[in-house]
Amino acid sequence: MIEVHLPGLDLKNPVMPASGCFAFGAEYGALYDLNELGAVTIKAATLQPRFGNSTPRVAETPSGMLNAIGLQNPGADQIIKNELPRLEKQKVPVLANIAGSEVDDYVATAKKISRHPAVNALELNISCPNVKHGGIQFGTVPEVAAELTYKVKAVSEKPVYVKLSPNVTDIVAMAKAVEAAGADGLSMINTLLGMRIDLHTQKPVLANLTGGLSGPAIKPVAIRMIYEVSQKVTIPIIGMGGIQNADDVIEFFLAGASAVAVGTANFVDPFVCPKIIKELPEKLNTMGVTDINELIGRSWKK
Amino acid sequence: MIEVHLPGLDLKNPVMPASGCFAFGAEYGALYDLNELGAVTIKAATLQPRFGNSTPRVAETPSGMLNAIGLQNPGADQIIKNELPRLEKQKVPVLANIAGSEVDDYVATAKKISRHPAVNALELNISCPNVKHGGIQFGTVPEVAAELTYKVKAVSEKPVYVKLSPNVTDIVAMAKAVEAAGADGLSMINTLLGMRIDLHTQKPVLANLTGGLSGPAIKPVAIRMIYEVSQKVTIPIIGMGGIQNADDVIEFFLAGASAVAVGTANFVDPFVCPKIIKELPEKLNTMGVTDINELIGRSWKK
Amino acid sequence: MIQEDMRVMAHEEIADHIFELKLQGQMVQQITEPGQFVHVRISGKTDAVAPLLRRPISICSADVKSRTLTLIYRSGGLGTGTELLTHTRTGDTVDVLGPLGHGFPVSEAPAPARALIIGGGVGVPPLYGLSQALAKRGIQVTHVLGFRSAKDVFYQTDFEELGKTFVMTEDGTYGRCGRVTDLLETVPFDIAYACGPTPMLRALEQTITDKPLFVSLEQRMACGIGACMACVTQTTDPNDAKGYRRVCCDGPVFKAREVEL
Amino acid sequence: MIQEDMRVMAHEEIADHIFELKLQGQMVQQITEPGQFVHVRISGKTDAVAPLLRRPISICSADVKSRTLTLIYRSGGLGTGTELLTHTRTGDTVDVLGPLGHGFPVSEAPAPARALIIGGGVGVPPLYGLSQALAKRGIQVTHVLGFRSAKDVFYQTDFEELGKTFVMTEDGTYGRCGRVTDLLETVPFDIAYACGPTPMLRALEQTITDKPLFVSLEQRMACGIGACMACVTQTTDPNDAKGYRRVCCDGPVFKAREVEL
Ligand SMILES: Cc1cc2nc3c(=O)[nH]c(=O)nc-3n(C[C@H](O)[C@H](O)[C@H](O)COP(=O)(O)OP(=O)(O)OC[C@H]3O[C@@H](n4cnc5c(N)ncnc54)[C@H](O)[C@@H]3O)c2cc1C
Ligand SMILES: Cc1cc2nc3c(=O)[nH]c(=O)nc-3n(C[C@H](O)[C@H](O)[C@H](O)COP(=O)(O)OP(=O)(O)OC[C@H]3O[C@@H](n4cnc5c(N)ncnc54)[C@H](O)[C@@H]3O)c2cc1C
Ligand SMILES: Cc1cc2nc3c(=O)[nH]c(=O)nc-3n(C[C@H](O)[C@H](O)[C@H](O)COP(=O)(O)O)c2cc1C
Ligand SMILES: Cc1cc2nc3c(=O)[nH]c(=O)nc-3n(C[C@H](O)[C@H](O)[C@H](O)COP(=O)(O)O)c2cc1C
Ligand code: FES
Ligand code: FES
Repeated sequence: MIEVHLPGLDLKNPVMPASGCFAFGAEYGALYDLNELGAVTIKAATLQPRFGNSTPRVAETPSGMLNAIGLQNPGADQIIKNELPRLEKQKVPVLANIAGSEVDDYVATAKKISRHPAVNALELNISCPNVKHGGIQFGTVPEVAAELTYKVKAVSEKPVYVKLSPNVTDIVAMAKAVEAAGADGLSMINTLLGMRIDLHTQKPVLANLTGGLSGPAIKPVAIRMIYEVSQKVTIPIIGMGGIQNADDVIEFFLAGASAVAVGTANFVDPFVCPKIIKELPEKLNTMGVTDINELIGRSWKK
Repeated sequence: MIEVHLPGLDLKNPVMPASGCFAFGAEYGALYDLNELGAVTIKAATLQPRFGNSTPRVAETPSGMLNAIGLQNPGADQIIKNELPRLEKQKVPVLANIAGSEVDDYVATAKKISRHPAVNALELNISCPNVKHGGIQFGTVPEVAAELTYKVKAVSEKPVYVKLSPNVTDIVAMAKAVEAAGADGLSMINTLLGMRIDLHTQKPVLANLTGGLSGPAIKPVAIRMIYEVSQKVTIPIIGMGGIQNADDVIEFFLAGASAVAVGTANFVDPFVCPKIIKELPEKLNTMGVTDINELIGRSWKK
Repeated sequence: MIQEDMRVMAHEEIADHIFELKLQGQMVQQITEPGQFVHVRISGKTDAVAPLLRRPISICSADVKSRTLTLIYRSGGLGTGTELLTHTRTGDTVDVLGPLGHGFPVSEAPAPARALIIGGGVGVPPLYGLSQALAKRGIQVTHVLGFRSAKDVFYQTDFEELGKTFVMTEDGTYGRCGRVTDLLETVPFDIAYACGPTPMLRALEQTITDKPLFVSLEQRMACGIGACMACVTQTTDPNDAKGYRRVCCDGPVFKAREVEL
Repeated sequence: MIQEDMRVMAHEEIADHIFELKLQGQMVQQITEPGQFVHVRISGKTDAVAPLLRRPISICSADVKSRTLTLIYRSGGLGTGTELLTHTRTGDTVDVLGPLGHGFPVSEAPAPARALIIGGGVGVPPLYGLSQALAKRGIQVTHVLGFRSAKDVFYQTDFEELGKTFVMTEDGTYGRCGRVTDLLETVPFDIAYACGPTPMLRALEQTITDKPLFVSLEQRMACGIGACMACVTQTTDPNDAKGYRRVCCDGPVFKAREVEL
C-alpha cells in the first residue's frame, strides 16, 4: 500500500530523511531501527573533507530555520571507509548526496561513491546556497546544470537524482534541462536563501551571513514547484520542504511527488520519520486509498 | 526620531500599510485615524476595472498565507472619482500602487493616477503573481522591467517606486536595471509564488491554483534580498514581508530599508500599524538610537 | 467593532465535535443584529503552532446584562485551528475581533407575522439569536433544522422553547429523515431566514421565490472587515454598480438572489 | 535519550528573569552525569507562535527518587522562546528530549581532593548538580559564582550548604565586586570545573594551566543529538583526526583547551 519503486530505489515506504538532516544515520540509528525508513539520504559528500562555515550556523525563523553548515563532511574517501560500511549492514536503501565546487569534483565524487555497494542512487546537490565560490551557477543556469548532470551520469554506476534549488525564476526550465541531460529523478526543493539580523549585534545572525531557509514556512513554495514540474517531466520527484506529518506527505504526493524526504522536522521530533511511516497507512485508509501511488499528481491529473 | 524623507514621501514615521492589504483606507480608517500612519499604500489600480479571480482567494500556511485576489479594483477612473478624494482630505501621504498586463496599460494608469493631488508617489507593481497573461516578464526579466520603468517615469508626475518580485534568480540584477531606468525607489518584496492542496478535494485550495505567499514565513527571504540589493543601489528601499512588530521594522532597517510596509499582519491585528508606530520610538530609546535613519543598512555598513 | 481579550465563561462539547463557547466582554454591547459574527484568534500549543489567520464564527446569541456571547463551532479535527480552540479552558482569554458584518434584518418581518427559520449543520447557531429576536417582537417562529446524523444534533430544546421545531437528519437516525427543503410546503410562513451549506441555500433560493428570504453565506476570509477582497462574491445583477459584495462586511446575510451562490 | 512529556511540578522566578522549573518523568533515570542537558520544546500562546526549534537547557539537579529534575533558565524577554516558557503552569506538561550530551567527569577528581567550581550567570545551574555529586564523593568543594548585579543572584544558600561559596557581582551591588577570575589565586584546589560566558572560560583556560580544568560550552543547536552539524567547534589540535567536536554530543563539557573557544 505504501511501497514505491523509483530508479534504483525500491522503497517499502516513501519516507526518507533529507540530506544533511540525518548525517550518516548513526545518531538517529541509535534511537530507532533505520530499516523502518524507506531510505536514508546521507549528508553531502565532497571530494575533499570540508570543515564548513563558522558558527553560528543555524538561526530560527517563523515556522522555519536558516542553516549555513557549509557542507561539512569528512570527504568521499572517509565516508566510504567509515560511514558506508555501517549502512551496508542495514537493509535500508541509501541515497548518497554529493556536492562540489567544480565539475571535476562532482565527477570524481560520483565515480567513487556510486561504486559503493551500500549506495543505491546518487543525489546531485547542485543547489547548496551555503558554499561561497562556484556552486551557484550549477543550480541556476539550465545549461550548466545539464552539463553537470550529463557528466555525472556518464560516470555513475547508479541512477542519479538531481536536487533543484528553489532560488530560480523558472524551475521548470531547470527540471527539463536536467531531465534531457539524463537525470533519473529529481529532488526538490532545497532551501530558500534567507537571512536574519540580530537586533543586539545589529549583524546577520549566521557567521556565513545568509543561509538556507527550511521547515514548514517553505512548504507552499515546494508544493507549487512540484506541481509545476511534475506536469512537465516524466522522471519521478522526491519531494521535500517542510514536511511534518502524514498529511504533508499526502499533499506532496497530490502535487506530484513519488516519494518524500523529511529534513528540519527531525530536529523538532527525532522520531518523526517512523511516526509518519506509521500514520501513513492509517491516513490512506481513512481516505479510501489502497495504494499511495494512485495519489501521485492527482491534484492536476484530470 | 522616526521621521524619514524619501522621494515624494515625507513621512513622520516609516510605517505604512502594504498595497492590497488596506484597500483604499476606508475600512481601517473607520478604526483609527489614518493620519497616524507614515503613509497609505493603496490597492493596485489598473486601467480598466477588474473583478479578480474566483474564490477561494486565500489559504492559510504555516506562519503565512497565500492570496490570489487577482488585482480586483474598480479601475483608475473610479479610484480617482471615489477613493482618492477621500484620501485627499487626510494629511497622510499616499503611495499609489499601479498594475497592468501591457506597457500601455501601465503608462495610461500612471499618467492618470500620478496627476491626482492626493498621490505623492507611484508604486509600480511589476510582480503580481496572480495575473494570468503578461505580467510575469515585467517582474522577472531585467530589460523588460527597465523598459517599463523608463516609460512610466516618462509620464509620471510623481516619483516612481518599483515593487520587485522575489521569484527571481537574481534580485540584484532586477534592482539595478530599474534603478538605471530611472526608478526613484524600490519596494521589496512582493509575495513568493506558492500553493496549498486540500486533502479532501485533492485539488489546490485556491481557485487560481497558485497564490502569493506573505506573512512572517517570508521575512528571512525579504531580509536577505534587501540586504543584497541595498548594497548595490543608491535609491531607497521600502521593505516589506512578514513585518509584525517594531523589532521586525528595525531588522528591515538594519538590512537596508529606509521605510517599511505592513501587509498580512493587518489581518491578524487590525490595529497593528498604529501599535508599531507607538512601539518604535520606545524601542529605539532602549537601543540608544536617536534617529532611525542611522540604522539604515547598519548590518552591512562598516 | 473592537478587538478584545474575552474571558471564557464556559466551554463544552454539546454534540459530536460541536463546541459551545461562552465569552464575556465589552464587545457584547456593540452587537446590533443577530447573524453578525466575530473573528477569533486561536492560540497554539506544544505540538501545534498558532494559526496565523483569525477564524470567522457566528454569534449564536448574546446577553447584554451578563456581557456574554455564545459561539457554537465545529472542531475541524487534528491540524485545524478550530481543533486547537477546543483546548481553551474556562478562565482563559480569547482574542476576538467583532462584532462584524451585517446580520439578519429582524424588522423586515412585520409583526404579527410568521417566520420560517431554516438551518443546516453549523449554520444553525446564528439562527438561535435570530429566533430569540423575532420571538421577542411577537413573531411566530418555526424552525427546520437539518443535521447529518443523530450525533450532530444540538440546541433542539432551546429552539423548541421559541417555537415549533422540526429536526431532520440526512441518514434518518434522528427526527425526520431527509433534507430541510423536503418540509417547506407543509409550513406556512411570511418570511424566511436561512443559514447552512451552499447547496441547501441554493435549493431554498429556487424554492422560496414569492416571499422574502434572507441567507447567510460563508467564504474564506482574511481581514474580516472589508479591506482584503478575499471574501467577495458576484452579484446576480450584471448591471450592479460594483458587481460584487464582500461577505465579511456587506454580508454575511444577503437578500436571496442578490449574490451568486 | 528519550522524548517525554514531563509534568511541571513547580515553576517560579528565583531572580530577575531567572526561572526555576521542576519537571517529573522517566527521563530522570537515564541521567548519568551532572552537566548533561535537555532539549525543550516550547508551546505557543495567542500572540506568540510556538518556536520551531527546541531550546537546550542544562540539568541543574536531579532526584531519582521523586523522578524530578530541575532546570534554571533565563527568560530572554518578549519574542523569545524562553519568555514563552515562563507561561507554563504547574500541572502542564513540557515536551523534553534528554538527557543529552556528556557532562562533567566527576571521577576525574580523586577523593580526597579539593574541587573549585566556577560559574557565571546562567552557567551556574549545571554546577549545582556537579557540586552535589562531588560533595557526595567526599570531595571538598569551593564555589566562585559571578553575576552581573545583585538582582541576578540565585542559589547562593544552596551552594553554601555544599561548600565555601564566594558570590561576586560585576557592579559590586552584592558580594565581592569584580570577576570570578580575580579570586583564583586565593583558593587552593586540585581540579576545576567551569560553566559561563565564553570570555570567562577563555580567561580560565589561560590562568588554570597546571591543574585539570573542565569547561562547559554553549553553541546554537538544531538537532541536539549530533546529526545536523550546527554546533561544531574546532579542535585546538590541528592534527586531530576529525578536527572538530559537536557541542551537543561530544560535549557540552570538554577538557580545557581541547576545542577553540
Ligand atoms: C461569516 C461566517 C460565520 C461562520 N460561523 C460559523 C459558526 O458559527 N460555527 C462554525 O462551526 N463555523 C462557522 N463558520 C465556518 C468557520 O469559519 C470555519 O469552519 C472555520 O474557519 C474552519 O477553520 P478550521 O480552523 O477548522 O480549519 P482549517 O482547515 O485550519 O482552516 C484553514 C483556513 O481556511 C478557512 N476556512 C476553512 N473552512 C472554512 C469555511 N467553511 N468558511 C470560512 N473559512 C473557512 C479558515 O478560516 C482558515 O483560514 C463561519 C464562517 C463564516 C464565513
Ligand atoms: C548545552 C547548553 C546548555 C544550556 N543551559 C542553559 C541553562 O541551564 N540555563 C539557561 O538559561 N540557558 C542555558 N543555555 C542557553 C539557552 O539555550 C539559550 O539561552 C536559549 O536557547 C535562548 O533561547 P530564547 O528562546 O531565549 O532565545 P531566542 O532569541 O528565541 O532564540 C533563537 C534561537 O537561538 C538559539 N539561542 C539563542 N541564544 C542561545 C545561546 N546562548 N545558546 C544556545 N542557543 C541559543 C535558541 O536556542 C533558538 O534556536 C544553554 C545552552 C546550551 C547550548
Ligand atoms: C541543517 C541542514 C543541512 C542540510 N544539508 C544539506 C546537504 O548537505 N545537502 C543537501 O542537498 N541538502 C541539505 N539540506 C537541505 C535539506 O535536505 C532539504 O532539502 C531542505 O531542508 C528542505 O526540507 P525540510 O524543510 O524538511 O528541512 C540541509 C538542510 C538543513 C536544515
Ligand atoms: C491579500 C493581499 C493582497 C495584495 N495585493 C497587492 C496588490 O494589489 N499590489 C501589490 O503590489 N502587492 C499586493 N500584495 C503584496 C503586499 O503588498 C506585500 O508585498 C506582501 O504581502 C508582503 O508583505 P506582508 O508579508 O507584510 O504581507 C498583496 C498581499 C496580500 C496578502
Ligand atoms: S475578508 Fe477581507 S474583504 Fe472580506
Ligand atoms: S545540534 Fe545538531 S549536531 Fe549538535
